[in-house]
Amino acid sequence: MSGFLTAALVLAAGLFAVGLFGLVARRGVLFQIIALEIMLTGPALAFVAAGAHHGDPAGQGMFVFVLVLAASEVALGLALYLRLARHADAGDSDTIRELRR
Amino acid sequence: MSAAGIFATWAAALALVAMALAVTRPNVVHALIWVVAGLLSLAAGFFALGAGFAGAVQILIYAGAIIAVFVFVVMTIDSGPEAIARERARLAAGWKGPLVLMLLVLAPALLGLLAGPGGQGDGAPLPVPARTLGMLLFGPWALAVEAASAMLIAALLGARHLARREGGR
Amino acid sequence: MLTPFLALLLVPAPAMGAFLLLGLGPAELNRRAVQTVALVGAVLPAVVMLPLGAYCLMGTCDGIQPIFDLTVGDAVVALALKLDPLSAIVGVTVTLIGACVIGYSIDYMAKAEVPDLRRYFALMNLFLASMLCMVLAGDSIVLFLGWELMGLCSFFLIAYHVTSSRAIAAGRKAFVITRVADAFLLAALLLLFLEAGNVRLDALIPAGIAADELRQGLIAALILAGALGKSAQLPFHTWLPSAMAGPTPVSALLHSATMVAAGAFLLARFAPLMQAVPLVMALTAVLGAATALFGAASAVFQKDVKRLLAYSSISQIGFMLLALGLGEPEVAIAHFVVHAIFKSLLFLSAGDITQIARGTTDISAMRGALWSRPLAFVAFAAGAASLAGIPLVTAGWFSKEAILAAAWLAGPFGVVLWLVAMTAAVLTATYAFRPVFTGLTRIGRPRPSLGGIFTNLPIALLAVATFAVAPLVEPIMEFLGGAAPHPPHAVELVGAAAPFLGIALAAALTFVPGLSLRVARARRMRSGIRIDGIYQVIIVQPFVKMVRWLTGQRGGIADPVGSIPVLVAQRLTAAAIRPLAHDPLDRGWMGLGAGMVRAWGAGRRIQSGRVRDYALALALGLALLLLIAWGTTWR
Amino acid sequence: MSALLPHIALGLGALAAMLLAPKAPPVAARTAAALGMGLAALFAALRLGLPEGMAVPVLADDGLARFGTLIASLSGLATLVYLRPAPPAREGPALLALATLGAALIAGATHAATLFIGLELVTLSLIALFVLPLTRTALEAGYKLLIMGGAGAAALLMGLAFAYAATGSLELSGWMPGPGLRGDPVLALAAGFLLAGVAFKFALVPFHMWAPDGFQGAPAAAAAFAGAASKAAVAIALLRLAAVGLPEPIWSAGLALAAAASMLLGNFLALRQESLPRMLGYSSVAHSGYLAALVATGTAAPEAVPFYLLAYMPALIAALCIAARIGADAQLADLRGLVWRAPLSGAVLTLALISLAGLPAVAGFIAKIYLFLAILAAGNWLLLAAALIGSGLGLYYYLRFVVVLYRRIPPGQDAPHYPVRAPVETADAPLPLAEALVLGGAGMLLLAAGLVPGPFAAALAGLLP
Amino acid sequence: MALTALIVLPLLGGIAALFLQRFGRDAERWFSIAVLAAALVALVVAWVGAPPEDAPGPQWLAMVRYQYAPALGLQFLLAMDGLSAALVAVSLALGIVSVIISWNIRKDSGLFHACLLWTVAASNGVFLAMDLLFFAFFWELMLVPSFLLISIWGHGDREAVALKFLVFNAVAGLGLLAAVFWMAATAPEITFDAFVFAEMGIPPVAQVWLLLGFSLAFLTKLPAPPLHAWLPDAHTMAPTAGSILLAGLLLKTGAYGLFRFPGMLFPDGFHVLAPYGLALGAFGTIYGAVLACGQTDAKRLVAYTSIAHMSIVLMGLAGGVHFAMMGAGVEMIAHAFSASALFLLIGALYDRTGTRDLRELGGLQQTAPRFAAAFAVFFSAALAMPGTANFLGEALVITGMFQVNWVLAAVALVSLVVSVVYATRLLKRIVFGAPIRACVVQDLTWSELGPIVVLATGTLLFGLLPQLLLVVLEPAVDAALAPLARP
Repeated sequence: MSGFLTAALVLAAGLFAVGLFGLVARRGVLFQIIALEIMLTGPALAFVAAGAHHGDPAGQGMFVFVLVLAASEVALGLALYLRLARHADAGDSDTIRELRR
Repeated sequence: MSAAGIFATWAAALALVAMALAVTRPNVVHALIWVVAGLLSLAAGFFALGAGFAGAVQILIYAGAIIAVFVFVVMTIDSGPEAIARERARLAAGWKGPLVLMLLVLAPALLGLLAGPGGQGDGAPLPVPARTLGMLLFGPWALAVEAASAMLIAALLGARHLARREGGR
Repeated sequence: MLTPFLALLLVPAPAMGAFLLLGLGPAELNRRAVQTVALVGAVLPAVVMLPLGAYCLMGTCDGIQPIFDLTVGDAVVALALKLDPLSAIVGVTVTLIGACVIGYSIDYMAKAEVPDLRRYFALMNLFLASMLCMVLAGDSIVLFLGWELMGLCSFFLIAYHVTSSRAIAAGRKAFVITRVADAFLLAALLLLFLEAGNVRLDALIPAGIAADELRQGLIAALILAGALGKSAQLPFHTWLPSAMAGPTPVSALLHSATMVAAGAFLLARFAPLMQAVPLVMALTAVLGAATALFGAASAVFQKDVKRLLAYSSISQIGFMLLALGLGEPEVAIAHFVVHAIFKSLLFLSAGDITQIARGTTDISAMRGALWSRPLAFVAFAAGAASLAGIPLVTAGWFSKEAILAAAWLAGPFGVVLWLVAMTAAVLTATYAFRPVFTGLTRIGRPRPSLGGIFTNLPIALLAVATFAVAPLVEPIMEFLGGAAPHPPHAVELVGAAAPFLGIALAAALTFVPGLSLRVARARRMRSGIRIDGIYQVIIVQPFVKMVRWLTGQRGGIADPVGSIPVLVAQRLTAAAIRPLAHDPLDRGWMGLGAGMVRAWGAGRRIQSGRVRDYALALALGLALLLLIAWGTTWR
Repeated sequence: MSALLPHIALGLGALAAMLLAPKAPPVAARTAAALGMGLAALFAALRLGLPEGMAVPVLADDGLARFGTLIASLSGLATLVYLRPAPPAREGPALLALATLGAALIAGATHAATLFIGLELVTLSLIALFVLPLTRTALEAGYKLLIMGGAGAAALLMGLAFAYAATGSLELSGWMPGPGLRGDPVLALAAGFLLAGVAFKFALVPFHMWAPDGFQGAPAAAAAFAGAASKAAVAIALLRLAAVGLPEPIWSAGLALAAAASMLLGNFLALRQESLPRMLGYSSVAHSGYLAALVATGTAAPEAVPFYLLAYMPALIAALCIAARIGADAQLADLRGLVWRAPLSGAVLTLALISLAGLPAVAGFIAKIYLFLAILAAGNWLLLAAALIGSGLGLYYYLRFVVVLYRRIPPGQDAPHYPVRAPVETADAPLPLAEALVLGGAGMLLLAAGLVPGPFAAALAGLLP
Repeated sequence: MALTALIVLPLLGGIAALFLQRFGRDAERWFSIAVLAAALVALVVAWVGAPPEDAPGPQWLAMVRYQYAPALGLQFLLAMDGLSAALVAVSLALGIVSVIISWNIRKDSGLFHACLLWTVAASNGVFLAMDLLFFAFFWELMLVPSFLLISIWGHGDREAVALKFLVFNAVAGLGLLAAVFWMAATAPEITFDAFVFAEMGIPPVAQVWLLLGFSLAFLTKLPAPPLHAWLPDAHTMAPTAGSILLAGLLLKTGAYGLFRFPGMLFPDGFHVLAPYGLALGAFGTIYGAVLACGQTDAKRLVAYTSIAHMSIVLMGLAGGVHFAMMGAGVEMIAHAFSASALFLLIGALYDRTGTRDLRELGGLQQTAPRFAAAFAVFFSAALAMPGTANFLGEALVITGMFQVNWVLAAVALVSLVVSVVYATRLLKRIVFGAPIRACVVQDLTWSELGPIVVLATGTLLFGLLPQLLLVVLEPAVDAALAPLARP
């Protein structure tokens, strides 16, 4: 495994972890969606770097799919955010807890 | 490590820093700007890795389209100073736990990666022309691409339903 | 196969049929019908048995009628009835006595309610059937079947007066004690069965003789114990006097003439086996002689005629056992026959006399019987004469003399027994004639009366028989394969004198006021030696105490073996639950359940509803998985 | 090409339903979706037993794929019958068809791309289905699924990417740890990430949090689909992943750990739930645990997992559909005396619950036997203890609901009307005949597989290599 | 096929009976009788049919083997030998008796009859199943209808008693379950087939533990002290039909299990544990008899006698010799008749007087002679009078005990004596004595007399013509003992 791939994978894990941090630490729905996007950039980087390492187009192919997923999630997530904001304080996801226990 | 590799690593590291800043900004707009910065850095890294198509798509769609949608949404809500202060207070109240958690997830990943058999191969990224990518996507992967479009349709249907006016038809 | 022995099956059948019809048949029957069925059921066996006996007398008397055969493992269970001299003689006796007594009952029980009458006759017939089964049995199973059913009938008949707690208690006592003896007998029979691999008596007895010494001795001792219990011999005698709580015909048939004497029959049946074990034989003789003396002595002091006769039965069967122990089963059986006749006669006539004396059976009820009930009294006197053994005319003399002779001839050991038996014989005459002399004392001016035909015919027949059988005693012994032993004439003369000495004593006791008063006071002897009390102390009371303790009536835990594990388990559960349960009453599973509910209430807080917490859990899980992943590759 | 017929039918059905949704009467979209799913089921059924191969380079065409497609389409059809959220949601049929397509893709996925896209297609469709009623609880359920689903997807992708980086292959079969790769930490990490991603879709503890909330807040039909079809598809994916042999022991150990935790926690938290859908949500967590235990122990019987699905899916669908008939978030009290008021529903619900509990005479019992035998054969005492305790707890809460079905309402009291809180009965309400067919079919299937499991087991064993 | 019907008919019949209550008066009663009669026909068909070719031994009269889920080793395996046939016949007969004597049960009579039929079905399953998973299943299933019978139609503190019954037997059943699953898991190929287990060659130490597990379940059901605490309560509080089924069927399942499996599966374990079984039986027979002497509740008294008699059965089974085993088989059948009849009589008396307290009863002889006669007949049976099947059983057991150990034989003989004490106590308090006001009752009706006659016929028939029973039992006994002879 070449050096840059290891570095890229480490950074990808970092991106993923940062996104996870955002997901756990932030209470605003919007921030959480942003954190999700950041989480997804981790695998994106990893795929592209691995593709470059293997000289294989499949890495970039998977990147495209990740991108599609990110786009879909943003679309659904933002629509949901707008809808939620009518019912609840979407700035604080902790208040959205009718379903529990 | 080749020069391209070093540059790509540098760019990705920048992206990580930008993302880290993004998740810690109390102001949504600032956060979004840092996200864009991070995405652009990543795009630069992609270019350095010889994945030109990925870099381009990243800039156009990710940093361009998706973030634009974000910004539109952000503009519909007000984020006045008190909202920012509230956000800052919330973040200040609970960032240590999540940080520890993040390190907990990261630690085994880093340990595993760094323990791995590094330094094999010539170390240089191999560029992949967009043409071979196209051959792949519209050749053997055609079904997957179709399915990805179905994914978009599903998201679209959901978003459309959610966006329906209250008490709409 | 059609043989004359097929008729054996018909002997107990009528009586059994009568029992089924009366005891278990659902149809309503009136008094006349009940009496008819009972009488037919009682007489028919005699009608069948007499020709068989005659056939036996003429032909070769050794026949088997199989009932069914089956194999259990390697063993053969072959049920059969058997006709041989022993069963023929005893069978004829039992059928005749049975017919007489049941016939007599028709008048005697005339006042009973129809359902009670039905029950009475059903049981009497069942008894007759089972006694015949036992007598005619060719195998141990039928033998034991009859043996046990007799005990069952005895219990029910003693307790015939179901409202009398005394009668019920007497019945239970009789049943329990005889059951103990039955258990011994059963053990003996099963051991023999294991030795022989067959239940036929023809196979059992040789197998028993062939068994090793220890086992042989054990079997013989167990058989003896069974016989002692059924025959109310020392030390099992206590049940018989109290069994007199039953109606008089019951006492006549079961508790004197036939069932009680079955012990003697049993020992005669197994005589070859018993004779192979000298120790047990000696024990039989000693116990027999002791019982004879003890019974006679107790009888002398009885106030109650029936109890007197009961002790007399104990004593007379003692004589039989003495003969058996001396190796003279033929003599014993001859005495069995004679005793059956005169003892049933005594009971029936005494019953007839006392019945008109308003039911009391006190000896004073006999007063003036000669005048008030002449026929019955004469019959009673005839029976008493036979019991006392008036020489030459009565059957009793011939059979008893043979026993005494056998004792005298049995060597120095026998002479001691002879002395004991002779004393008993003297006392026998004494107690036999006490009621007779009492009957001679006239009170008032009683009007002579006669009972019905059903009362008088059996009494008359039996009275005649006491004398008629006298010349037959020796032939019976010979028919059974033995010979009447004859001692020196001097000894025979002493024996002949004994009854007269006894009669004189009886006259003295009755007519000399001082003596009769002293007799009346002799409580100790009246109730027999207090073996009852000893049993009460060493067996009954501890048993009752144990039962009370085990059932928690003494303040303990009821059913401790079952309850203590439950209690321990409950305690343990409670102890385990206590830290969780606030409510001390909330024990056991409910406590566990409550703890579960609380734990659930706490546990469900995990599902807080906050997305951040969900993400937290997700991250933790991921971290754990990655840690494992890294750990598994760590070098 | 004929191997793709079911997918084509589903795709066209979804497209037609989507296009018909805005203008045409609601029944048209429903019919289009139903046609698509019905045809897909038909095609998949017809292809059972044909020679196996690859449909396209990223999609297998084998017994497992056909079986998965068949049951996904059938459960899609069943849930479609009961899909009627309160405000008319015209997108429902199309979304359901898309979700079914996703499940069919997962069932055939031999490639990272198909696996990932199938999973995400199901997830996104489910999010959209969850929020159909637009009530606050529905939105909350959808939101939770979105956030958790995103995180799960990211974890899954990380796993795929790491595996790709380590091996250079996106084929699942390419990840077989060869001599050079044994002990490769990157591949091991990939397995860890992958496990987390799949466990999320499978609702294994601690990735299960969305399930109970989703079951309670979302429309019952969507929940039924999430619990039945999507779970079946993921189970098949798990089987395929297990078959390629990802690095051990992380795979089995991690799966077994999650399975044990799911069996314990899922059953425990279900104990005294008053809400039927929520109880079923926790129970689905528990059943995921049982299934995962089956996979983790590498059961010797090839038909074990499919049979478990066959026992579990009809029971869950029937139970949730009856909950849907009663109204949103049916409570224990609403079920009182159901058997006497609505005999078919009551009887089928009884069968479903005792099958879930694993009592004899119904399919769940046989499934439980498969489970216990597999655990015993593997000698995994942790799993055995967890399965025993879990089953014991399960007995309690399932029977609690069963008993209430038979408890007559005292004469003085008002009988709750059935359906208790009637959903808005509009023109698009399906025919009661269809509902009866679904319930009756589920009941018959449970009984048949419970009483004569032999033919079923033989057929399922024949499906698999 | 006919064997399957023996289980399926009552099982489905029970479900139908649940709903038949709605169709007219007594429909469910006649229906239940019809179902049980049909099952009797099926039993006859199975019995006289050609013996199965694939049977592992000549003793099997009929067999059904259906591969249920072969990969799981699940199969539906029923096999009937003489003992099972006899016990099934008894269970069906007692089922009919229970229906007849419960004619006046009005409360939820549909469910009542369903429970009766289910109990019969489950016990038939226990008697026939040779696949141990099914055996264990029926074993546990049996508890449910019995539990309902006690807790819904019982007397007194019925819920607590029913719970006690359930807890005792369910917990004990776990021993059986654990042992069965352990064997299945260690078999070379997963299976629950008892015939396979028999050939498997289980290591001796394992045999001991497995037999302990089996015995826990069987001894509790039997019941042998100290596991018997549930029985007196359950018998006392159950409705009459419940008591009959408990005494006639449930107790027999325990004895049946001890008859069938220890020798077949665990010969080595049997040799180790048999002395303890003998000791337990010896203790139980005296203990039960002594406690019966002190009871004031008539049903409780009979319940304790059941403990005594079933302990004799235990002695016979643990003896491991031919006579004792035969005796145990006969005693099972005999006790089913006699104990059921006594419960029936006491139940009928309770219906009339509202009390079972011996101190408040008396004088039946005067007021109800038929009652008294019936009591006397079964009193004799309880005493093991010769001529009743009970005597045959006990005599055979004692014979066997003489071969094993004379002390045990002596103990059994002592219990024979004690039986007189409790039996005469029962008779003295109920039948004898002056009629007490409460006891002025109607005599037995014809519908009560019918069952009584059936039970009495059974008791006396097998007592007087024992070959009817012995011929049937012998092959089963031989087969059960054959593995024990192996060194």
